[in-house]
Amino acid sequence: MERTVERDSGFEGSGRALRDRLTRFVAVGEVGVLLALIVLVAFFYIMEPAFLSERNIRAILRVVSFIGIIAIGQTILLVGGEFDLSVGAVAGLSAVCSAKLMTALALPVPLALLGGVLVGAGVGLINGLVVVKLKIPAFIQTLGMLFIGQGLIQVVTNGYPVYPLPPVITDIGYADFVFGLGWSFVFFVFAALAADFVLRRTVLGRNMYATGGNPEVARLVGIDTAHYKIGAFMTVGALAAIAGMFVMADLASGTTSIGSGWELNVIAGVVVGGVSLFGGAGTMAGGLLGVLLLQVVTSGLVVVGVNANWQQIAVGVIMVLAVGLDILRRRYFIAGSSAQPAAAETTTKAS
Amino acid sequence: MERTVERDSGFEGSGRALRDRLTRFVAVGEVGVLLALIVLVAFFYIMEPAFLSERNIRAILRVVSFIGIIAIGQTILLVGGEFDLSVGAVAGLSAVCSAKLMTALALPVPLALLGGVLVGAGVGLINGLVVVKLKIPAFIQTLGMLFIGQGLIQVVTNGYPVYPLPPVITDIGYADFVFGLGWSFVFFVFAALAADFVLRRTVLGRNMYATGGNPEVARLVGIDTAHYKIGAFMTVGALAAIAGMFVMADLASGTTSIGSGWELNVIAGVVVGGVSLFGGAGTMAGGLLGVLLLQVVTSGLVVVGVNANWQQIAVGVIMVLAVGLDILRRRYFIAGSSAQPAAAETTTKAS
Amino acid sequence: MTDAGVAAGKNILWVQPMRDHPVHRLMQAGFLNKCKELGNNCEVVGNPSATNYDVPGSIPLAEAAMARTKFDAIAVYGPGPEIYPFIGKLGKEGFPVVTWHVLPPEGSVPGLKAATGEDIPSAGKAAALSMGEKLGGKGVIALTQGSSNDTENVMSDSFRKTMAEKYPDIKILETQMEGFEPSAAEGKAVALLQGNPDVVAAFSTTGNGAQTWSGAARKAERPLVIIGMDYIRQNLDIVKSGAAYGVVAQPLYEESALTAQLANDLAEGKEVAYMNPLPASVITAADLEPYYKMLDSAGQ
Amino acid sequence: MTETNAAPPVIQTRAIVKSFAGVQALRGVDFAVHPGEIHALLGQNGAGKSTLVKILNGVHKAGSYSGEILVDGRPAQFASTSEARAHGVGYVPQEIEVLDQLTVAENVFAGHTGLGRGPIINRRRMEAETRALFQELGLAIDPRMLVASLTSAQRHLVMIARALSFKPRVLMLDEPTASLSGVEVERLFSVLRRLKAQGKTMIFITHRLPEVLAICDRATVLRDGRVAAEIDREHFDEEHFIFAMSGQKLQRLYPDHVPPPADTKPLLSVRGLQIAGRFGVNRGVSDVSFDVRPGEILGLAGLLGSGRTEILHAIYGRIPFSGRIEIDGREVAIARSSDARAAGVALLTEDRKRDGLLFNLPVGANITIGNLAPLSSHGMVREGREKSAVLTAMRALNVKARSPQASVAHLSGGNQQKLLFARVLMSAPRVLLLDEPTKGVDAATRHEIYRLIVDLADKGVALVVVASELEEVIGIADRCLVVADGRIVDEFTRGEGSEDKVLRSITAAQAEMQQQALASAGRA
Ligand SMILES: Nc1ncnc2c1ncn2[C@@H]1O[C@H](COP(=O)(O)OP(=O)(O)OP(=O)(O)O)[C@@H](O)[C@H]1O
Ligand SMILES: Nc1ncnc2c1ncn2[C@@H]1O[C@H](COP(=O)(O)OP(=O)(O)OP(=O)(O)O)[C@@H](O)[C@H]1O
Ligand SMILES: [Mg+2]
Ligand SMILES: [Mg+2]
Repeated sequence: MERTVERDSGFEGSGRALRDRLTRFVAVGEVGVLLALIVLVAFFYIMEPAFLSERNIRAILRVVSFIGIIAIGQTILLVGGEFDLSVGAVAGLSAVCSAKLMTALALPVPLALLGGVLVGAGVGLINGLVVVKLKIPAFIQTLGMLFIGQGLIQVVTNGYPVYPLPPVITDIGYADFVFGLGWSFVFFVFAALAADFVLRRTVLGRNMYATGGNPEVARLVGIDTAHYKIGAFMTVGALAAIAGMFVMADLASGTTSIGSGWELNVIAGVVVGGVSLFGGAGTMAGGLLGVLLLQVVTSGLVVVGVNANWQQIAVGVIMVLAVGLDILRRRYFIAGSSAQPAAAETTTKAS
Repeated sequence: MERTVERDSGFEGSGRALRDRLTRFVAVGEVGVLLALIVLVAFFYIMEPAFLSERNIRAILRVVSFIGIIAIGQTILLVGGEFDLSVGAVAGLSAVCSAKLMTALALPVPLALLGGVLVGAGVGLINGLVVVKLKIPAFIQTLGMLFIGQGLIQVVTNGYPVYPLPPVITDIGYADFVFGLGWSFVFFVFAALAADFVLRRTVLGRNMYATGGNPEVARLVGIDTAHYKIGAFMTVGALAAIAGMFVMADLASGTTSIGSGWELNVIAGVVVGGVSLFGGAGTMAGGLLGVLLLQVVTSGLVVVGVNANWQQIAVGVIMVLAVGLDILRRRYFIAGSSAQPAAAETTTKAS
Repeated sequence: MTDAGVAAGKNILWVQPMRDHPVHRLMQAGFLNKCKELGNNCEVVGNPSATNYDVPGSIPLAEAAMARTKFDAIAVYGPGPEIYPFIGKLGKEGFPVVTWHVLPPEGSVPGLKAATGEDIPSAGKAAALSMGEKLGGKGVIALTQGSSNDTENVMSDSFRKTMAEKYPDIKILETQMEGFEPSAAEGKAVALLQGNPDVVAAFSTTGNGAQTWSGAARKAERPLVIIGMDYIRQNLDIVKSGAAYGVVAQPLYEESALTAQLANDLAEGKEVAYMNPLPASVITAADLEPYYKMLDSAGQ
Repeated sequence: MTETNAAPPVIQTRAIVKSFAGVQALRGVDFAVHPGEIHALLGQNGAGKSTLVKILNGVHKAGSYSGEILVDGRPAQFASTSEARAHGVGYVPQEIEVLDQLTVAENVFAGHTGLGRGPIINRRRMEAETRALFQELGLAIDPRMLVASLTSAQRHLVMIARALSFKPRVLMLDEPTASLSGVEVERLFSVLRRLKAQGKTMIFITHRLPEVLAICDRATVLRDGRVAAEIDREHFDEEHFIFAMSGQKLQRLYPDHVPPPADTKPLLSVRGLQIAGRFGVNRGVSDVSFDVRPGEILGLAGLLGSGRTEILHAIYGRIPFSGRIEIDGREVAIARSSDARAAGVALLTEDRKRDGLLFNLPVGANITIGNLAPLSSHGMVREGREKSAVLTAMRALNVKARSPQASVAHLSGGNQQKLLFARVLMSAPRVLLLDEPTKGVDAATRHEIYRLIVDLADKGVALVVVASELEEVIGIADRCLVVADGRIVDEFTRGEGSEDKVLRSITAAQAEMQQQALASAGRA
């Protein structure tokens, strides 16, 4: 909101202040998905008050913290104009690699975890180099990497979960020092705040928007787009690795199915939150709200007791409706206002 | 080639004829993936002559005919600037719906099959309307539809395969009148030829390229882009339905798993074949060669006896390499040639 | 894995879609170990995925292997009718075909020579009886499946049926789908517990179920009587620690080994019985030792 | 040429040769720019001006061409645009390149949003500096607006501000005035003069020769990738330029045209046209009415953002409006472009990159798109017919492309413009709306386009022409409407008008409107 108020100072100092201010608030990019989220939470709560029970909230936040960690990276990468379909496989691969390092190779746990992160960042580096230097479309490269990663998981584990893991891993997974949530949540929150700050307030972040928005311009003004893209790929790889290892800690086992299917979930979440698939637009807050929204829906449908067969249908419908709501908001609230240019929501998204 | 030679007649009539002609051949868009395909086939054949055994070729062509039928639609849709992630679910849904129609409702088989096609086209219509009229990104809408379709499959079947089916279905599935291949292959070949013709030679096809290239411009020159996009969505839906029902006939059972996971396979195939994810570029031949290439790789790796764990890794790597080869071809053969501008492949793709 | 032509033994093919699913991998291990032990050449084919059960995608891979190697017997994973035409085709070509995990009645699948596996309805029944007794005949049970497939459907149905017959006071909630991604499954289970405060027990028909439910019970701080599937080491540990009540000891490893044996016998031209059911009992904390031993000896 | 300065040239090239996949764009260019001068780079479309400037900016990287670049007499190699900028070179590209999703301020300071004060952005300061830059350029745009909502002329000015924000020593402007009208051009010139006074050096590319006379100190003329002439200020003369550029003598600039008799029934009538304004961009259009008779050339004169483009777009069904549009005296319902086309209306858009060219299709298909009906039978494109139609159109407009199969992305700007003209003409329109028809077109071709416009009028087509160069509208139009802030404020016929008169009526209208606004504010 701070940002919204800031904008008041300039240009027009006319009357209609409250209405304008309201319109401006509604014009903020994240408001669409936030609104949808609030509607959904209210609906589920009315249907079944247990939806807002501490435990359910905690369970939702826990899952969101895993996917959310990846979503942070994916949002950055999407802003930079690329995307990564291999995140699920990278999460799984890093988890089983670090698990193997701490069991089969008996490395100290911190080293093994570092190894996991390096695997993730390394895969990201490869993705980035291939996309940027060899000009292979990200879709192909990261889909290929998804297959490669899934294959490597099988090679590393031979199909068996890596189990048992050293007790300290279980301790990490079982910790619950913040509102019953543990390390993964804390990491998620700090990473999200940092990433949001970087994207909104730093030269690095704005250059990332330029890179994704129009690489031609970015090059003209001397932004090294190759570095930015490779860096974003590495970030998403490292964050996927961290998310994978948190899941591993949570399960106390290096299971081969960690991360399976996440690639589409993560992208779906951030896109629902208004991050553009085509680069250069979207915010961290939006992307993460989108991920939260999808988790709220999945969980809420179970809580209110929707038949399993219909749950998936409802998820699909709600996903589309949430984005539809956002589009309606833009069309009516913003286009109809006298105070805001038609594309204002993107302004704020990008500011 | 015909197209390539034809181009000789006009404008430039200089010397260097053979070299130019060769370069022009290499400049044709499909040559990249064709080359990769030939290299792979040769490699697998040398490693294990059984790769080119009738049995294996037939098995490859059979499954390619299923996925290929969908790929035809997906290529058209991609040319028109959109894409559809729900094809797998639509294939499955149409199959189980028609299966239910012919068993539970005891409708005559042709009617039940028609019902299946209508389901597919109907889903396509919804996708198209939502994307075009409500401006919801195709990624969100069709991913939502993927979930909805998967849910509906469960609702329709309650999780149990629809079995047994009327014997005529089994007969369709077992038919083997062309080189041991049956109706699905015949349909695939005719549909592919027709679609190729439409894209390359007709006003409809040209307008589809314009729609995908820049919808704003297309509208300005009087093309009803909404109709084109909706039509393409319906085509891909109907073709997915047909593919799903062919699979059903092949399996003699309306199984809930028909089409699961195909969405990415199909897109991966056509993109490997040079069809652009961003619309307006690519050919039918290229897209289908890409799908064939992926299947050749998966089957070839089994034939030459690569360890199962490494197969998927190899698929990922080869997929990326195939596209890389195409990019190299463009860079060296075309940019270096005196006769062809750097983007000639797009020229031909679109002509 | 393929050393066709090197060893002198029989060539045996194992066809299993969704090849990389952890439970499928366990079955493949049982097969490969036994098969080698018998001196055969063994090969596994199937679409490489942990989530997509893609039969049309797996058949060409089997065909590819058959194009190269003359197999003496083929084992085909057969949980549903979609694979029957393929079995029939193989039978017509003269291959002896064995299936496992489900037991289709003799003669119902053309071309099928033998079948082995747990008797799924009886496993579901055993789970119901064991849980009903533990609950003292009353309470509410949550029931989850990994996905909707024949094996799990049949197991759930028989569980429900037995419960309704033997413990009519026990209520079972509608079936929910866990999926195969562990953290998402756990989130769903917690949501289910929140929506249903009276749930006192949970039965899951998928291999991850014991982990899913014990994790959910811990996070929701709700003591539950949990029965899951499969005696992998982590599940045994969970039962041992008291976080779950028991697991259905699906004889995954044994049935696969038996499949290898049956295929071998058929390849050698021996007569085998068509039906080869295996017991699937519910094991609880008291019965764990032999299973730990079995895992130790399998090097897991 | 004599060396007038003792100091070495700021920028000098030696024997630059550059070819693209068989096209020789530059065939050995020796070019020198001296400190403190504004140096015009002239040449016909496709002569190689943009290519040369791109080489000097590192857009075409060192190694992709042969020859030598000297900066201050020392050899330099630019492997990227940032290296060029490190040498103090600034660049405004010919085509509009902006970041649509970012704010104006972020576009101006793209790449150095930190203003050199560390990694964290101070938005207020950035916006203040943007405002300061805009003040010089006479731009009243809120720095916090999204660039997506700007008009193409405004975007162009944002690009100029962006180049200035880097405080270059040598500034290269590739047709910066192509979409500006007189007032904006004058403002830009005063900025350039100020920079010159500060000792900065500029390379200025334009096809508007009077501008060269107005501001440049020296000129280099390129022809077919070679330097055809270097001309000092004392020898400046339009005729001389044109001869150097094309090897031809200057023809009389505007061809004669006799307007249809005043009592001819109008072909196009616009009544009470109303278009909603967009915040911060323009005030929309209110109550615009006019008639165009068959064979008449109607000009719309006005300043940037006055609403001329919008009027054309409304008639063509591209933006929503209220009011009546009549063709042949009958009202036609125009909800989208295809309705307008069906009524025989055609539009040439002003932004060829955004809503003109189809980069995925080759030259030929770009011309025939939307016009395939007569070139096809039963829905099938007749390739022979299409090809000959394309070749005819290309020849008629002298489109310089290697073949109908060539990619449009690599045509020079002027040739792209001609290609779009060919497309519009192929539909054989009865009413032709031309938005900046000569944008980026060289003097010789410009004459051809005027000729074409007159020919079309002679054939009975009703034309509406918008051009930002006042002199051009006045010269070509039979009748001219002056548009200011979305209203028609004046009208005159051929021979009555002058640039001064137009500007005066605009100023008067604006003053009146201001008065009204003040009055209504006072009442409130
Ligand atoms: N990237 C490219 N690939 C291929 N050919 C190119 C490329 N860029 C320019 N050309 C060709 O080089 C020649 C010179 O083009 P250039 O853009 O420098 O002309 P120009 O003098 O700027 O013309 P205009 O006044 O129309 O802008 C043209 O024939 C053009 O087609
Ligand atoms: N209400 C609107 N909705 C959508 N697009 C609009 C609207 N108003 C203007 N535009 C678009 O903005 C662009 C330019 O507008 P405008 O006519 O104000 O600018 P200009 O070309 O600089 O000035 P002039 O009108 O004097 O030519 C055009 O592409 C027009 O279609
Ligand atoms: Mg140029
Ligand atoms: Mg204009």
